[in-house]
Amino acid sequence: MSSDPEAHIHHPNYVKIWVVLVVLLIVSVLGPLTGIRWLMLVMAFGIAFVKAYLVAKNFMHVNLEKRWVTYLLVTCLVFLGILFAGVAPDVMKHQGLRWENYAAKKAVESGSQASAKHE
Amino acid sequence: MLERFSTGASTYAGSIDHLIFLVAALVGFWLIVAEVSLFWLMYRYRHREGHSSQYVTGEEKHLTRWVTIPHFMVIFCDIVIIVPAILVWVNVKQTMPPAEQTVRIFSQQWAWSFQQPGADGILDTADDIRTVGELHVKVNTTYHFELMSRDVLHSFSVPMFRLKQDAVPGRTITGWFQATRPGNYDIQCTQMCGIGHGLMAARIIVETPEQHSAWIRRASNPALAAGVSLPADTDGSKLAEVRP
Amino acid sequence: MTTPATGAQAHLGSHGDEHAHHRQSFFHKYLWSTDHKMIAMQYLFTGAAMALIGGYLAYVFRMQLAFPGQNVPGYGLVTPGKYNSLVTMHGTIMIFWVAMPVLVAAFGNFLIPLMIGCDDMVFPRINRLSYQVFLLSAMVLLASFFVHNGAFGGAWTSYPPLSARGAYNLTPLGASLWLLAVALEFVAFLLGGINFVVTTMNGRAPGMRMWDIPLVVWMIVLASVLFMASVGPLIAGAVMLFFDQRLGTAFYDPGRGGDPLLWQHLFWFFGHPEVYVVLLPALGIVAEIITVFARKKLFGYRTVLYTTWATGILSFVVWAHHQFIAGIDPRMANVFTITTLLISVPITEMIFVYIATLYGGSIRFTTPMLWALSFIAEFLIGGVTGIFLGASGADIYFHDTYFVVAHFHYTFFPSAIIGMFAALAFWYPKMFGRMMNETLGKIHFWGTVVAFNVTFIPLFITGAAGDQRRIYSYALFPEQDKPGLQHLRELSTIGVIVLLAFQVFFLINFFWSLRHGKVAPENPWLSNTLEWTVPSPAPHGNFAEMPTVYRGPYEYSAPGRETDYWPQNQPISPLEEAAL
Amino acid sequence: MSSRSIANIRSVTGIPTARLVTWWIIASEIFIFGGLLVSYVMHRLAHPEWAIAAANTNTKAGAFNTFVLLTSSLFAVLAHQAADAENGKKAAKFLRLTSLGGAIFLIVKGFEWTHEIKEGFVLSSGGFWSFYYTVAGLHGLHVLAGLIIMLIIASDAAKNRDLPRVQCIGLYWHFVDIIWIFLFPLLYIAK
Repeated sequence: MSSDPEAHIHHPNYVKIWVVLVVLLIVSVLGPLTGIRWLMLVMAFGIAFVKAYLVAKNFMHVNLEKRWVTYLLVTCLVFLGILFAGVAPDVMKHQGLRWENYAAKKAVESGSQASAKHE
Repeated sequence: MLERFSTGASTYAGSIDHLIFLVAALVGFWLIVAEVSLFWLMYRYRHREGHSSQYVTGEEKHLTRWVTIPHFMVIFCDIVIIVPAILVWVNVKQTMPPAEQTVRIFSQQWAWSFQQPGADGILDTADDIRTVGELHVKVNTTYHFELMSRDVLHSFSVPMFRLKQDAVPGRTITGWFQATRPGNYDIQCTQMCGIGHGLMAARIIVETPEQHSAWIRRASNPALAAGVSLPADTDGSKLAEVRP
Repeated sequence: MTTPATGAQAHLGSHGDEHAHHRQSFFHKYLWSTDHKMIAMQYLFTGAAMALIGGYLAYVFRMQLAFPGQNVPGYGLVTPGKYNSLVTMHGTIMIFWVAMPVLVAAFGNFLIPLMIGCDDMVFPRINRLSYQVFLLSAMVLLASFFVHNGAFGGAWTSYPPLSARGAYNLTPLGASLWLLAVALEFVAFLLGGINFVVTTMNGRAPGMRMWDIPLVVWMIVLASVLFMASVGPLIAGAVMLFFDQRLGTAFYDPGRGGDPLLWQHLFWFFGHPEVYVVLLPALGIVAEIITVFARKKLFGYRTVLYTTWATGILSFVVWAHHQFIAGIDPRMANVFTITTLLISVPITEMIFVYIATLYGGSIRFTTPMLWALSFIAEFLIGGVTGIFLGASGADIYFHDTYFVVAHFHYTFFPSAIIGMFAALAFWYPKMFGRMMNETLGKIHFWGTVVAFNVTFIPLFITGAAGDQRRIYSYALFPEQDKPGLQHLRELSTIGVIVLLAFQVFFLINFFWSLRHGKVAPENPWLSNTLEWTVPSPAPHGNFAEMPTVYRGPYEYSAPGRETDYWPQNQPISPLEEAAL
Repeated sequence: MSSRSIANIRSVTGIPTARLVTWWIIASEIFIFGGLLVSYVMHRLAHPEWAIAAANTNTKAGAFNTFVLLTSSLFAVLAHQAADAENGKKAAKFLRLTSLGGAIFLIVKGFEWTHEIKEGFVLSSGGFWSFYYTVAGLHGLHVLAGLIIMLIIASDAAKNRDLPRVQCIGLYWHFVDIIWIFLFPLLYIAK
């Protein structure tokens, strides 16, 4: 068990990584305070990816694992991307060539109206 | 080829039939090549006393070509099929010739109902004709249809027209057809829609212009049309009860 | 890492186990075993029992189609609702409870440790759990026949909103049990797949490189990979559908902000790779058999492997060809037409390799070989008819007709049934220690294959004539209700009955040979792979001495050798080394 | 365990079997969560009105839970470090701290949900809430499962048994953490 080669490799300072993660979390929570929607979204999701990367790299030691483990995980994400690309034209859009999702449009409309009344 | 089994009765039936013939010819060729070589090799290299088999790795140049050449031929055939398949598809499903008539098709468990313009030729007016189980269309006229479902998935299929389109609740799906031959044809539901799926039959009646205008006159007059059409204010859920 | 010492210790341990095994109760030996061979048997027999049920369902609804409205002997009157349940359950059972357990799980479990030269799966208890979950799923599914309103009748694709609301499908309980059973089955195969993949990756005998793994093992592993990668989204989708059914959510309800097309996408994102999950193990089985009985090296091991990978990857980008006319955006259909037809390239190449393997061979037409060859011959028909359906323009007409039914039976029947019989005929000696009867085997073979064609060739024609699927009677459709088509339907029904009747020969052969068959030697077919180096039947712990591998699995008729086979574990003698 | 099969001991890939299988499970989990999240993201982008429902989620609780999970991840990796140093007692201590984090996470989640349900937002209250409860619920089940497994492993590790498992459960826990890292902006911040 201790014959894992990486057991002898110098490990990052985990506490330092954790501090970075927590700071990032605070930044992403503060995002909405800017009041700029796109900036908030970019911040929130950009930071999520950075955090995921940090955890995967430093806590899960993906970088020390055999290279193909990374490939396996990336392949999973690529396939999910394919799924998204194949489904989005039908589900994410409410109108396309020769079809119209009137039910979804109505839901969006009535939902927005309700909120207008609410405010 | 398909004509032998089912007569085409719409403008695009011919192009779909030709596509099917093309595919049949190409894949038929490959099927025969593959089956013949399979059976010939089985016969030629059957076990006989005194003959032992050869050691072939399958990586020799002069032998691999027996796989690589067919390989490229298959790619070629694929392209030969892909191009007309997409052309037919674009013609039938993507582009819409200008409408001469528009009809709305409602599907529900387990009946087809139709709404089409009355004598004024405009949809959504008081004289719209609503029918159940029977769609009357004029021959050689481009129809646009708006397909809707009231409950579950259905599929509007007219085999003789080579027309098939699923109806999805919450969506309006448009399409078109132009009948070329007067007569009565089946409308099927080809998407499982519950226990009455097998009962969900309707007819599409292709009429000559004279017959069609006579039908519009009759249908617009409720007194004449008892049992054929229903008053315009009847809603779909009641329509279902009319049919057994 | 394994040090020699721990390896030897574990080896002793497994022998100690063997002693314990003899004293085990029936329960522990047959039902609670962690031995991969016993679990394989459990999967095999459960799958075979489910196949009989599925066959019976097919008989009932084929009788209804041939003689609509008449009492079916052995069942009774088939009402429209019952008819829907019958076809739904037939499809579900045959794919999830026959094809997968027998091809992937039974032969995967039996063959992988034996063929890669280790004593068991890496996680025997996960393996046992996998079967138990599978058995539970089968019971849940069968239970749904007996609940109020009967089994689910919304087709094996279970499209919402029909499947989501009891008011639409009228079998609310059946629908939920169906979904639960399918979800459990997925879990069972995810658990099983863990073992197949990890055992093959980590547990191979010393010396066995990637290119020395027998193809059937590769194929089962790839099938498990495909299954794992495709089923995840559908598991999520199944949870969503279950909530729609039971907890009032609206994931698929268009009236409340959901979208029924989402399920179709999630289903077919799984459903298409699933086709290859079933097909690949059968292709692997056939590769093993034709090389042995043609006494030939496979015509390009690496070609087969590359084409398999290509097929597997491509199978993830073709799924929407099942939905061409389902209301998806028509522009997407063009993309999926191209990818669908491209997948024909690697598959045809693979089949060409198989055919070319016969070249220069010395073919023995034993029962397993007949099955394997008939697989190629029949699968070709299934393959080429798929082109009609993948070409979007032609699919407008053929979609959901009997042409589709005939097409996928020509792919699934060769894979699941022919592949299963081929594998059973071939590995029966290793499983049960006796040979099967060749005469009975050949009668069964000819009866099954001929009857299969009699059943499904007529359906190509009725499909081309416009017969739509899942219709219990054509009485209301004048164009389909013609005597000519009805005769074809009757012919198909006769085919099914004959097909089922001939299975009696198999059952007789199977059970008779268990007792009275010729005692099988270690290596009856003179084959190369490792499972033939252990006694028949394979003992607990498999190998008395763990093997080392020196060469690939298909070294038949190698020049300069006395025998025409060359077992993978046979060291190269100094003489041969000099010759090389 | 005396009767470990040879198969279980071999390691042809160079990755120990237990860790390999953990990666494999993580890959299949990626697909399960991925399918759900792909569906959610698609709907969310298509339904701007869901933002109104999303405004009712408690960002503070979500942020606190993210903090808890990040911290527990730190403990998990410290446990792994201890296990690598063959210090079972220390590994067990850190594992228990990790599962404490998991428990706090679930408790906070429980209060959060109780509050939301009291306000009338239940599973069937509309598209956003359906996804909210389904996704977070599935994630919560993973936390619960990980927590239980971790306690079992901790009690073994305390006796210096099966120390390589510490790393495997850690990998799983980090994965669950990463899922939450994405769920947090998806469910709480995007409003």
